[in-house]
Amino acid sequence: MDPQALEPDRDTFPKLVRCNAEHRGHKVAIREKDYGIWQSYTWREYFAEARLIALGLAALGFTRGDKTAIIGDNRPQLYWTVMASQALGGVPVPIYQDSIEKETQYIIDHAEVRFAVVEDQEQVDKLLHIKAQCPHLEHIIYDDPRGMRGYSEPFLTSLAELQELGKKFEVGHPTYFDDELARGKPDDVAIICYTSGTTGVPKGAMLSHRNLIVTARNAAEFEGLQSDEQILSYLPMAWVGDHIFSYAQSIVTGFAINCPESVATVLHDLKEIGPTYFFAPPRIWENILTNVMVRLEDCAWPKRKLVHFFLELAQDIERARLSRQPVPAWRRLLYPLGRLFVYGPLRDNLGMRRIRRAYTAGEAIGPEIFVFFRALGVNVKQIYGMTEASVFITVQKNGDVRLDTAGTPIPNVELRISPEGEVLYRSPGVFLGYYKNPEATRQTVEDGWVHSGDAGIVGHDGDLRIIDRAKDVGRLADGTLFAPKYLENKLKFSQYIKEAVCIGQGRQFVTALINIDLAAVGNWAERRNIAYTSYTDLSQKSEVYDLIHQEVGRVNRSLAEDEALRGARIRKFLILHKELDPDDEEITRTRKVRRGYIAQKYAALIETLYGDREHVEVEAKVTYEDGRTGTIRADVRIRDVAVPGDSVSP
Amino acid sequence: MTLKTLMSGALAAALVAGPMAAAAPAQPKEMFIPLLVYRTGPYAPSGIPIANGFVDYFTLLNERDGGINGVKLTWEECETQYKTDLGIECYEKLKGKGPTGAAVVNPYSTGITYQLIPKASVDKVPVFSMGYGMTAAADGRWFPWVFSFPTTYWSQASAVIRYMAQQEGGMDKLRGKKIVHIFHNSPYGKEANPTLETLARQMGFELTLLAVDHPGQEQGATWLQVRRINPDWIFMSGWGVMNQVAVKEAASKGFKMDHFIGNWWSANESDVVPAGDGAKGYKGATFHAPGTNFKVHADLFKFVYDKGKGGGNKDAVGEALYNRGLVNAMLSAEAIRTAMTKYGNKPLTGEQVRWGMENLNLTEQRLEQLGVKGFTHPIKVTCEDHEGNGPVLIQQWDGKKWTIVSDWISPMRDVVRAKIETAAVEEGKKLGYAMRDCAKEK
Amino acid sequence: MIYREAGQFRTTYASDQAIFPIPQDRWFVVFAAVAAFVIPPLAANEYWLQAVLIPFLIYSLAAIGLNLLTGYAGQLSLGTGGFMAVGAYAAFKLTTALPQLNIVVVFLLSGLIAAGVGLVFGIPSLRIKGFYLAVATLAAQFFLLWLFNKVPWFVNYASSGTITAPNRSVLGVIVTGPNATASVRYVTALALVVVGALVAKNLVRGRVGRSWMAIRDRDIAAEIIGVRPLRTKLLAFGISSFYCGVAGAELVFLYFGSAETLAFDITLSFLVLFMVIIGGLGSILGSFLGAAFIVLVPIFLTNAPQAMGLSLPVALQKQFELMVFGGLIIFFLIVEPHGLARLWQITKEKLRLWPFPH
Amino acid sequence: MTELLYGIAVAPFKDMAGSPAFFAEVLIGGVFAGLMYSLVALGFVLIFKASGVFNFAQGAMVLFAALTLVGLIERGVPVALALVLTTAVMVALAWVIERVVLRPLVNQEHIILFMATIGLTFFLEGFGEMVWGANVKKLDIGIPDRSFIVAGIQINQLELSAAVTSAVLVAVLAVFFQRTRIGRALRAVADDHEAALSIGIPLKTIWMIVWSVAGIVAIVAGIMWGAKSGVQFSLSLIALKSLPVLILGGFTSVPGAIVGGLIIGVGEKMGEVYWGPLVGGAIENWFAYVLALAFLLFRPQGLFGEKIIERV
Amino acid sequence: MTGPDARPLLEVAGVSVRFGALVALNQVSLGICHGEILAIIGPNGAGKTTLLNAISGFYHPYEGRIVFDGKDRTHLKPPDVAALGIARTFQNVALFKGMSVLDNLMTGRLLKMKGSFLLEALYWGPARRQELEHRAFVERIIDFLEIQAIRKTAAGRLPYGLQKRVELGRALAAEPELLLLDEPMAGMNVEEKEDMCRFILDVNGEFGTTIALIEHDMGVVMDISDRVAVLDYGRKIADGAPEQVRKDPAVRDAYLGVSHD
Repeated sequence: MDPQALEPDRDTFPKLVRCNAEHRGHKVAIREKDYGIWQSYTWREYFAEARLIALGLAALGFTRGDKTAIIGDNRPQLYWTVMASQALGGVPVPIYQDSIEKETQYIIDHAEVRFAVVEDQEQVDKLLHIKAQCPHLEHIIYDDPRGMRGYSEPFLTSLAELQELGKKFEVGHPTYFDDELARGKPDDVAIICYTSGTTGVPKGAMLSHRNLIVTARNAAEFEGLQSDEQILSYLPMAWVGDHIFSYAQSIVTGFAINCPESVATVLHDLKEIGPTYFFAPPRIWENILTNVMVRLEDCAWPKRKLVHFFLELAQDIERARLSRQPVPAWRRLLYPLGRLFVYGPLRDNLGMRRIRRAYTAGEAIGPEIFVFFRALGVNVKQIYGMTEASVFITVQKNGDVRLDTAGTPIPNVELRISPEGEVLYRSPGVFLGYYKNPEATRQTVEDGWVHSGDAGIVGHDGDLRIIDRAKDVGRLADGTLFAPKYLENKLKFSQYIKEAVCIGQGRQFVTALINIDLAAVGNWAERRNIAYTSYTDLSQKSEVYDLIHQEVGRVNRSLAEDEALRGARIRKFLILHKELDPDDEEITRTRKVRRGYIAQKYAALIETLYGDREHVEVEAKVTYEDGRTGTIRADVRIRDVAVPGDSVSP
Repeated sequence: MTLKTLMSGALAAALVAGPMAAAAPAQPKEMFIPLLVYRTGPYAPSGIPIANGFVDYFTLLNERDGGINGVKLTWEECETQYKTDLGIECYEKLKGKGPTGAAVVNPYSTGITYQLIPKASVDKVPVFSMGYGMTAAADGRWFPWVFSFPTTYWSQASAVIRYMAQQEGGMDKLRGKKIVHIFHNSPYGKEANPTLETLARQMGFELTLLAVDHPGQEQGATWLQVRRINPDWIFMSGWGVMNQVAVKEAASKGFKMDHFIGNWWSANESDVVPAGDGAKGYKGATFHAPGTNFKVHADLFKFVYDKGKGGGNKDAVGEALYNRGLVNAMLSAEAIRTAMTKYGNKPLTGEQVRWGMENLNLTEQRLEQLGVKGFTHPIKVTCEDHEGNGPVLIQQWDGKKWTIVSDWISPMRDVVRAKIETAAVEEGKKLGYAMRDCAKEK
Repeated sequence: MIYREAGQFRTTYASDQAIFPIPQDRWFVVFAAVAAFVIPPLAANEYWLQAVLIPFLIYSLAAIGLNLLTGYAGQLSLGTGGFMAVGAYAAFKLTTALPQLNIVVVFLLSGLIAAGVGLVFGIPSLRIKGFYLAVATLAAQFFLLWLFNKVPWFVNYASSGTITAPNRSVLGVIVTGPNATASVRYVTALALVVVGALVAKNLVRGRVGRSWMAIRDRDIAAEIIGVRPLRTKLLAFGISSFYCGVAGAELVFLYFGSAETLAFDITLSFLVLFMVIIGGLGSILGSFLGAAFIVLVPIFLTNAPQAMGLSLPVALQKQFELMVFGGLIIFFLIVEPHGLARLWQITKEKLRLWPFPH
Repeated sequence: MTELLYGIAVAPFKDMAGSPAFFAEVLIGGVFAGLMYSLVALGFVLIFKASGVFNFAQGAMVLFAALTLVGLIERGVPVALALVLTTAVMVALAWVIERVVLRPLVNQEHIILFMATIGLTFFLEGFGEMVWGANVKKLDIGIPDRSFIVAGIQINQLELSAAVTSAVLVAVLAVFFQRTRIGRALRAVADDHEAALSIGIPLKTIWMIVWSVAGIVAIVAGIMWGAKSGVQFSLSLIALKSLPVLILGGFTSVPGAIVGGLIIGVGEKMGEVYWGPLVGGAIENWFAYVLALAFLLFRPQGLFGEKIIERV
Repeated sequence: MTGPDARPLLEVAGVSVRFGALVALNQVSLGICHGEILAIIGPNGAGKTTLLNAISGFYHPYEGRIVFDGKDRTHLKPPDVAALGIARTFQNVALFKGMSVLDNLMTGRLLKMKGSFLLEALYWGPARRQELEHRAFVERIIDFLEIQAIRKTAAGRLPYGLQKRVELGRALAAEPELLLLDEPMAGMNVEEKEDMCRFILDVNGEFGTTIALIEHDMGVVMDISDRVAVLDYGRKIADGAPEQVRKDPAVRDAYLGVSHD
C-alpha cells in the first residue's frame, strides 16, 4: 500500500474530525481547565462547535483560500477555529501570542490574512494597532469578551456572536458546510507555520493535509500511540510541534488533548492531567530539573542525603545502560527501593507518572538532564524534526535510547549526509514550500531532498547524530575543534546557569558569556544571606562569580577527558549583566541563541574577554514587557579560569 | 476515624498482649480478687486507708495461713479516682484475671456499684458493696449478685436516730426536736433522706434537709442556715472535702460537736484532723471498732508490717477507714471460706463465691477465732436478706483518736426492711429482673 | 509518598467538592469504616469494646458536637456536660414513658430536646464573646445538673436517684440495657457516630458551615454579607447540643448503663473541650483524633508500665500518668497548636509532596 | 402561683427585716466568702492582664503551693522558713512555666494557651501528689479559728483574717502596679505587647514576674483555703468557684476581682439563705454563674473590664 | 460605555452620626446615582468610613435618613442592608482568614442560597445542586479577578494585595447593586493598583454595579470616578465631577494642599 494513500473520507482534518465525531463521538476530544475544573468536549461537540465557527466565518464572507490568523493561548476554541478554517478550504496561520507587534504585523501582512481569531482583549489591541498596516485584515474575532464592552469597531466580533451568525447562516445554507468540507483535498495547504528563523525574516512553511496526516500516522504507528493517550497542550499553537501533537496526532489517533488553565499553572495542570504522551523542548526539561533541585535543597539533611543518594544511583544505572555497560547487581537491587521512595513519588509529583513516551527536541539536550529524567523512569527520547518535515524525521526507538543520537528515521523517511556534512532528508511530510518565497524554497529543497542546515553523521546502526548547526561548528585559531553549542549545553546543565554563549571561532582560546538562573542563584544567595536587588546586582556579586567559577571548572574537567576537546576548555568567562531576552532579539521565541546578533551587540564585552582588563563598564538597552525600552548600567567583571596542564595562557 | 482504627489496632497489640502475658503463669492454687481503689484525686484521703486495710488483710491471710484453706489470694489494684468511667475500665480489665476469674468485686463507690450491678450478673461476679451502693439490692430475692452486709445507709440512718433518741432519754423524747441532715448533693448523700423523712413523721421531730453541692469547699450559706435553725442534732452524709469543711464550720460556729454525727463515710481521721481541736466531740457512725486493740491487728503488725509487707504507713493502721477496709477484706475472705465448705478447697469462681456470700454466717465464736471479737458484730446473710441488718456503733473523736461511745444500736428493721422491699421491686423491674423464690434455693 | 495523584483530574464541581476528593483517601476511609464495623466485634475482647472503643465513639460524637460550636462557629462552650445530661435524661424519660419507641428514635428525639435547651442557653452568645461566654455557659452546666439532681421526676422518682438504661431492642437485637452485648452496643455507637460525622461534614462544607466560620473569623464582615449573627450562633448551639444530647444518651444507654448527675459534671465538659482542642478546632477528623488521644493515652499510660513488666504502686502510676498526660498536652500544643488534625494534615501533605519538602 | 410570687418577692425581704442581726451575719458571711473567692481570682487577673493567658492552672498552683508549704512544715521546717522556701519554689515554677510552656507558645491564640494551662494543671496535680502525697493535711500556721460575737453578729476569726489578708494583698498589688517601675511595665505590657517591647521592657522577664506574683498570691490563697478545709487535692477545684467572680469583675481588673468577689459572695449567700429553700437549696453553685451571666448581659466585658472596641 | 443615569440609587439625607461628644458625621447629604462610580475623599478622620458604616448599617444615624432604591433604610441592620443589595469591603481587609478563597467567595453567595437544612445535612438533591451551581458562579468571579491559582489557599496566608482582591470578589459574589469599597487600593504597589482599577472599572462596566469608594490616591480617583464627594470634619464640602472638584478652592484647602503627597 502506498504510504501516502489516504482514504477519501479521511483525507483532510475536518473529514477526520467528522469521522471521529461519528465513530467515537462520546469520547473526550479536548479539555480545558477553566473555572476550576477540566471542562471537557467530546469529538461530537468538537465537530459541532467547529462547524458553527466555520458557518459564522462563512457568514462573514470567508472564501476558499482565505487565511485565518490564530493568536492566543491553547484553548479549545482556537483549535476548533483551525479546523473550521480548514473545513472551508481556508488556511490557518497560527501566530505566537507573545510576538511583538512588528512580528505579528509582518506575518499577517505577508500571509494576507483576512480573518484573525484571537484570544482576548490584549491580542485585539495588538491587532487594532497594526490593522492600518495590514490591508488584507478584515475581521477580528475574539473569544474572551472580558474588557471588550467599550470597543465599537464594526469589524470586531466575539466568537459567541460568530457562532450565532453561523446558526443563522446555516438556515439559509443548510448544506454549505458539508459541501465545503467535501471539497477539501489532501494536498490543499492545511496550515502555514511561520518559522522564527535564527536569521532573517520569518518564512511561512506550507504543510498540506497529506503531509501532516501521513506523518502523524506514521509516527503514531512507529510509537504505538493509542486513542487513550492524554497530552497537555501547553506549547504555543504557532509552533509546528504543538500543531502536530495537539492537533494532527490527536485527530488522527483520536486521543484527547488538555489545555492548561493559564501559563502560571502549567506545572500544576501537568500534574493533574498526568499525560501519557509528552513533549518538551530541552529548556523545559531543564527548568523542571532546576526546579526539582532547588526544591530538594530545602529538604532536611537526612532526607536530602537519601534522595540524592538514590538519584545518583539511578543516574549511574541509567548512564551505564545508555552506554551499554553492565550495571552492578547491588545497584540493580537498590533500584526498586529508590523507585518506591524517590523516583515514583518524584515522577508523580512532576505529573510524569503515566508518561509512556516523552520527547525532547528543538536543540540538543544536556546529557545530564536527559539521564536524570530517564533515570527516574520517564521514557524521554530524543527526536529530530523540523517544521519543513512536519516535525518527524528521526525518533529514538523504545528500548534503544542513547545519549548522543537523535534516533533512527521513522517509516518512509530517508536520510542522507551531504559532502559538507549537512543532514538531508526526504519524506512524505516534506512541506509544499515557503509561502510566497520560492527563492527560499528552492534553496532548501533540492530534488525532494531538504537541507536541514544541521551538521550530523549517520552511525553504522542508522542512528543520526547532530553535532551543531552546520554553520556554527568552527575551529579555534590553532585549528582545535570548537563546537560552541556543545560547550554551552555542558554549562547549562548547572542549575545555576540559565544561558551561555561560547566564543572561540578563530580565536586563541574559548570564552563564555553566562546568564545565571535567577531563581536558583537567588535561592542560593538567600540561604547565604547575600542581599541583592536585581538580576544585574546579583550577577556581579563576587560570591556568585565564585559559584559560577566552580561550575565552569567542572565543565573544563569533563572536557579534559576528551582529547579532541581538551583544547577548547573555557579560559575566561563573564556573567552578563542582563538576561538574554527574545524581546531584545538576543534569543528567538523558541529560545535559541542568536549568536551573530549577540557577537555584534556585546562586541565590547567580548573584546574585553580577550584583553587584559578585569572589568568593564557597560550600558545596555532593554525592552520591558510593556514594550517600553530602558537602559541599564553595570560594571561587569571578567574572571580567568585556570586550566591545568596547559601551557597556553590567555 | 481512619487513624483511630490504626491507633487502636496498634495499641491493642501493645496492651492486650501485656496483661495476657502477665496473667499466663498464674498457678492453679490461686484466687484472684480485683481491687478498685482510689489512692489519688480528691477522695484519696478516704481511699488510701480503705485500700491499705484491704491489702493488708489479704497479705496477712497469705503470710500467716498460706491463703484460705491452702488457696492463695492474689489481687491487683486498679486506680479509679472514684470515677465511674475509670471504674468500668478497671472492672472490665480485671474481671477475667486469675485462673478462675474475679472472685468478688468491691466497687468502693456508689456510682461504680450502679454500673456494675447489671454487669455482674452477666459476668457472674458477685458485687460486694459493704455499707454503700444500692440499698434496694439488700433484697437478695431481686438482686442475687449484690451484697451490702453488714448494714445499709437506711439502717444506719434509723440507728443514728435511735441513738439520738437514746441520748435525749427515750424514743419519744425526739418529738419536737430539730434535726438537720446535711448531705452531699448526690444520690449517695440523698440515700438517707426518705428514711429520715419517714422517721420524722413517725417520731415527730422536725427535719431540715440541707444539700451541699460537690465538692463542698464553701458551705457558708449552709451553716448560716444551721445557725438560724439552731438544731438539736445534726446528721451528716458527707464525702471528701465537704466533711472537713463541715466539721470546721460547725466548730467555728460554736455548734455542740457531740450533737453532730457523721455517717460512716464522714467519720474518718482525715475528716477531723484538719479541724484541729475544734473537732473534739464530733461523732460518727460505724459498724466496726476503731483502733488497733484487736488480735488481728497484732497479727498484722507481726506477719505483715514487721516483714515490711505493709500496704501503707504503720501509724495509719487502725484508722476508721483502714479498719473498714480490713472488715471488708475479712468478710470477703469468710465468704470464700464458706463457699469452700460446699465446693471444696480449691480456687473458686465468682458464682461459687456468690453462694458463699449468701450463706455467710459469722458467729461470735467465729469472730473470736478470727481475732476480731468485739471489733465487729456477728452477721448472718440469707437468700432474702443480703444486708444482715447489722447494728451500728457511734464513735467519738477526742482530738487524737476515735473511741466507741455507744453500744451496738439496732436499726429500725420494721421501717427499713419494708422500704427496701418496695425499692427492690422498683429497681429490679427497671433492670428487667424477676424475683426469685428463696424457698427453692436451699 | 504513598500518594499517586498524577492523572487525577476533575471534570465536574461535584467531584471537586467531594468530601474526600483524592481517591486514595476515599478508599482508605471506606475501607477503615468497613473494618471498624467488622473487625472489633469479631476480634476485640469485652475490655476493648467496653472500656475503650465504646467510650471513644461516644466521646467522638460529643467532640464533633462541641467542635461544630467552638471550632466552626467560634463560640467557646463549657456547658457540654449539661447538654449531654439533657440528652441522657430525655432519653431516659422518653423510653420509660414510651417503651415501644425505637431506641434509636429515642436517641434522636433526645438530641432534639437537648438542641432546644442548647438554643435557650445560646441566647447570651449574641452579646457575650470569648472566655466570658465560656464561663457563661458554665451557668447552663451547673443549673442543668442541679435541676436533674433536684427534681425527682427526671429519675422517675427512683429512690437511688439514678437513671438506668432499660433493655431495648432494635429489629429483635437488644441494643441497650444490661442484656445488650458489648458488640451490639459498639456497632450502634459506631453507626451513630459515622452518620453523625457525615452529617457534620456535610453541614460544615456547605452554606451552614460557611456562615459559622464567617461569624467565627470576622463577625463584622459576616454580617455585611448577610449572616445573621443570632440566628447563626443559635443554630450552632442547637446543632452542637443535638450531637451532645445524642452522645449523652449514648453515654448512659450504651456505656455506663446507669448514671447519676455526677457523670455529667464539669469535668466532662472539660474533657470534651480537651478533645476538641487537642484534636483540632474546626476539624471533624480532629474530633476523632482528640477523643482517641484523651481516651487512649491514659489507658496506654496505665497499661504501659505493666506491659513493660514494671510493677508500680497504682497511686504513683496514676500520678505519673497525670504528669505525662499534662506534659503531652503541652508538648502537642507546642508541636502543633492547631491540633492533631493539623498534624495529620501536614503529614498527609508531606506524603503527597514527598520527596519535596513543601 | 401567688404563693410562689410571695416566696420570691415578699417573704425573703420580710425575713431579712425580721432578723436584722442574722441578715447582717449573712451579709458578712457573703463578704468574707467573696473575699476568699477574690483571692483565687486575683491570680487569674494578674496573669490575664499581663499575658492574655487564661490560666486554668491557678487552682492547681494554689494546691501546689499549699502542699509544698504543708509538706515542708510537716517535715519540721519552721513556718517562716517554710514560707520563704515555698515562695522560692513558686518563683522557680514561674520560671519553668515561662521557659517550657509560654515561650514556645508565644503569639498563639488564647484558647491554645488556655489549653496549655490545662495541661499544666494535670502536671501540677500529678507532681504535687507524687511529691507530697494524696492525704489530707492540716495546715496550722497559727491563724485562730474561733468565732466571736459582736452586737449579736457572729464573726469567724479565720474568715476575718482572710478578709484582712485579701484587703492587704490588694493594697500591696495596687501599690506594686501603680508605684513601681516593674508595675508600670506590667501595665504597659497589658496595654500593648509590642509597645512594651519597643520601649525596652523584656517581655519574658515581665511574664516571669507576673507568674511569680501569681504564685505568691496562690500561696496566700492556699493558706487561707487550706486552713479552711485542710490541704488536699480538692483545693485545685476552687478555681471553679472563682470563675463567676472573674466574669463579673472582668478578666483584667484587680479591683474587679475584689468587687466581683464581694457581689458573688453576698449574692450567693443571700440567694441560698433566702431564696434557696424555695427550690430545695444547693443553688449556690449555679446561682453565682447566673448572677454573673445576668451582669454580663448588660456589660459584656464585665464590671471593670476594658470595653472591647471593634474597628470596622 | 454606558454613562451613569441620573436617578439616585442611594440617597443620604442630612445624616449625622455621633460617638458620645464626637460628631463624626454632621448632616451629610449625598446621592449615589445608578451606575456611577463615586469617590469619597477627605483627610483622615473626615468621616468617610463612618459614612460607609452608616450606609451599611453598623452605625445608626441620630438624625437624617438613608434611602435606598426609594425605600427608607435608615435603621436597618447590616444583614438587612446586605439583603437589599449593598455589599462592601473594609479598610483593613476583613476576610475569613481560616477559610479558603473559594469558601470566602462562596460565603459571599450566602444571601443567594436557600436554606434547606435537612437536605444540606445529607448533601443531597437540591442542596447539592445549589452548592454546585453557586460554585460555578463563584468560579466566574475567580476567573474575572484572575485568582485561579489561589483558589484553594487559606485567605489568611495571602499577600495583602491579593487579600484585597479576594475581598472584592466576596463582595461581588453577592451580585450587589451598590458596592462600597473602603480604600480598595490602600497599601498596594503601582501594578496592583492598576489591576484593581481595571477590576473596578470592569465591575462597573460589565455588571453595571454602582460603586462608591473611598480612596486617597488622587490619581486613581481622577482616573476612575465619575463623581467625587469631599468630606472634611464630618461635613461634605464639595461634590461634583473630578475636574471640577480638583479646582474647588475649599477642597484644595481642606485636603489636596494638606495631605496629598
